[in-house]
Amino acid sequence: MENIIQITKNDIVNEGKKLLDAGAKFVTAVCNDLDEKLEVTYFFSANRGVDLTCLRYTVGKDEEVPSLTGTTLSTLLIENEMKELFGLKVKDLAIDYGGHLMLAHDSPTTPMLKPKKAEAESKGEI
Amino acid sequence: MMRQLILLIATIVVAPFIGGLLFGIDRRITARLQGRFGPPILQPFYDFLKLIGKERIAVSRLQFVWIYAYLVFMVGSLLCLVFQSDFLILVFLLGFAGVSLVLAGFSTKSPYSHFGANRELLQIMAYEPVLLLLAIGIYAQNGTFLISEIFNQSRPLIFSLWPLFIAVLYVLTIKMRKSPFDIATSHHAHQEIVKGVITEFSGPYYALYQLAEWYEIVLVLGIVALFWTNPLWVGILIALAAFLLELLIDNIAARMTAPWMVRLSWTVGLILGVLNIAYIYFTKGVS
Amino acid sequence: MALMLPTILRNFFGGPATRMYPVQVREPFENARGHVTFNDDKCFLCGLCATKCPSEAISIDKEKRLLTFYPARCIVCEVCALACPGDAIDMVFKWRAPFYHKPVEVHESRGKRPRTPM
Amino acid sequence: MATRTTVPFGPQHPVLPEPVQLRITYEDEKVVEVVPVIGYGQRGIEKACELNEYNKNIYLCERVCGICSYQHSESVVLATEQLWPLDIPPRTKFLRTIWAEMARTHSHLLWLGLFADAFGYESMFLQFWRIREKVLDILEQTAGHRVIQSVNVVGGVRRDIDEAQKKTVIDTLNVVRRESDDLVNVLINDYTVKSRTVGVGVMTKAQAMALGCVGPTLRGSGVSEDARLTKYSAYGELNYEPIVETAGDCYARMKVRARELFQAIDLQMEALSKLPEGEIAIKVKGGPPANETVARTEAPRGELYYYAKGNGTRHLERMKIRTPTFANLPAVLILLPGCQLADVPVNIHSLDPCISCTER
Repeated sequence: MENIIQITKNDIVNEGKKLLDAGAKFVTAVCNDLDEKLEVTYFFSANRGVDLTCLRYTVGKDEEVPSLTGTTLSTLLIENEMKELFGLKVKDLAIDYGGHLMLAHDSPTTPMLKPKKAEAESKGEI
Repeated sequence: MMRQLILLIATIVVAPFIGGLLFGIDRRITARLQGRFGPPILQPFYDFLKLIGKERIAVSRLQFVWIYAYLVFMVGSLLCLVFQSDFLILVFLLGFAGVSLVLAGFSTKSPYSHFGANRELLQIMAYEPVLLLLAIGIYAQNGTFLISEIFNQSRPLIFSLWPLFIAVLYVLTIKMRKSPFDIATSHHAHQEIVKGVITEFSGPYYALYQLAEWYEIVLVLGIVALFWTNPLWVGILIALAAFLLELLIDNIAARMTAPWMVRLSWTVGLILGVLNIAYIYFTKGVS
Repeated sequence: MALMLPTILRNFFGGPATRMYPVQVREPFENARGHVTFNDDKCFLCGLCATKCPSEAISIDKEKRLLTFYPARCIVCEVCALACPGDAIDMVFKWRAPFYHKPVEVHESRGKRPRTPM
Repeated sequence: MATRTTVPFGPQHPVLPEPVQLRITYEDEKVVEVVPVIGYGQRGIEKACELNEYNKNIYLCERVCGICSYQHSESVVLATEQLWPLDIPPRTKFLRTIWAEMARTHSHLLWLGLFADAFGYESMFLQFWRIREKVLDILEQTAGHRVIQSVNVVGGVRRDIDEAQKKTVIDTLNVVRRESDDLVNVLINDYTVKSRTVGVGVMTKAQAMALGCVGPTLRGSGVSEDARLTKYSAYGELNYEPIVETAGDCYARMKVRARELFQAIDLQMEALSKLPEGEIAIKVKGGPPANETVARTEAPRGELYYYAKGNGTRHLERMKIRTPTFANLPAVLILLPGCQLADVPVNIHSLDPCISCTER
């Protein structure tokens, strides 16, 4: 995969805005569970959708991250989804579904985290 | 007197059979126009019998009062036609029936029912003036509102009232709940308001509503047939042709919006009616 | 509005395009995938179908020489039929009644593993 | 006078056979506010993709969506192949393109019918679906099934199109083109259709870009963007240019899809005539290497993004599916407020929503 730009979590709003102002379109965001940390990648497409640019940052699991919804509403659903499925702590969402966009009231929380990770966490707590 | 009693009972018993059969034919022809087989012609009766046997659940007590009212007014209106009494009374009874249906819609809490009732009101607003103008047209022509006088005239009404006949065809479309005017409720208005004014009707009450619809179709086609009463079979043929025309129109038009319907009915329908009556008075005044 | 008129008139006089279904049944196409059937005489319980099945509709008990098939789980993907080395699985296109209870088919395999390696 | 009514539009509603809830607040019959609520159909397919072997993902991901199922299987196969990357035979690429366009044909016919139904044109709805049956028939003849084709595997395809089938396909497509030509002509020029769709639900180019819309929704607003421009499968060798309408209303979105229908038929014809000889599949051993990739295909509803990450085993580390409706759903927020109740279904259908695939 080409065009991965590593940034820090605080730059995401500025960098994203820069890309959007240059005529790019937000595509989606992907969250990956690296054992200790979460890796978040924002995809933007430009040049009639042919070129793909990725903004990637890595954060700890309990760190808060800024939201792009202040800049563009198109990230609304995916940021809510990442918040629910991975427990990514996104702050300042334009519409916060409160963890019930995808999940119901009695669903498991953060189901997309890797199981071995969850085990390790529970062992650490004991 | 005896003859009248027989006629009364015959009307009440026979009219729903004709109406149900017409609905069956309607479904069959519509299916064929769309390239399907369609249900058996007697399907409306099967539906009716099944609905009658269902559990009685009224969403509100008032609802079934209004549904009975709708049925009774509709039968009364039809009797007006069969006994050749006053056309004006017929129109007002039909209006009462319509309002009863609206109130039945309003008597439940469902928002779809309310939207449907609102639209039904708009429909009444759209077709009632045309029917009133027809009454005035008949009066202008014959000097009386009595339907029996129409039968006494040898010259069919359609010759002098043809613009009103076109307007009445609009009414027929609205009353048959066909595209482009199937806005308040129809067999398939599900996209916007589910079933509209009859969303909350169920079981035997829905069956009563269907019964009233059967009376209604006979009544409305009867009004169309009034345009050629001597001999009556020509009028009936005209009515059946109008019925088939509605089926065609239903299949070549999308559903329009309520404001569009009111606009069309008030401009074209009313202008045609008013010009028609003005012309009659004008020619009568001169002669 | 009149633009639609030729089409619906053609429909009216041309007869329905639909079929009277239970009376008239269309023959399945030659290439169409159908329901899975097992030939117990050929099956030698190699287990390839069970490992490749995406919906875990087949389970194999090698000791009792049993193959258990759960038709309600089957997604008719043809993977097992293609994977089978002994030609013991066929796809037969035949109408099947809807299930009221989830059935379980148990097959006793009698096939012999061929000497020559596959 | 103006009374406010909040109507829950769904999740069980005869308009949309899809589990989406739109909490619409009406003032009389005018929409003033709308909140989309999804999540009624979340099936955890992304998670299941991590637990499955990569071969089995194809059959799982095909079931993300019932209508664009072909593009889902194509994307998941492309994503997995790009992890190695594998060298796919040219005939396979062409076959995949043919089936993809066939799936687009049937999806667009379905949508045109549903859209006609949205403004109450039942006879038109049935006519479009009647034509669609023919497309489904050729899909069944060539790929083995009407809707869930299950024809892709990692490394190739499972079925070939021989000369006899080629002839059937071409004959059927000619019939489909002729019959849809009549109907699309009605749809485009009919007075009642025009009065229900022209100027309804206008979305400007800037709004569409800002909301991240994809597919015909975006192209109806005048943006020439299409995943087929990335030349995946055989699109690089076909004569392809996206179809664009500039008005941005429901009528424009309908026209985009109507024209794409004929374009899809043309593309199939072209691909069938250029179909090269050769293998249709290659053998694949082992699991995809530790690598990450994005596969982008153009589903009938818009661009489909598959992000895949391998780890050297037969199980994928992560699979992310972004479906077209997921990107198009925020458009509801600007399309609906201010429109009439009668236009709500028209507006919603003009996006071609597929909620179950949105939630995966």
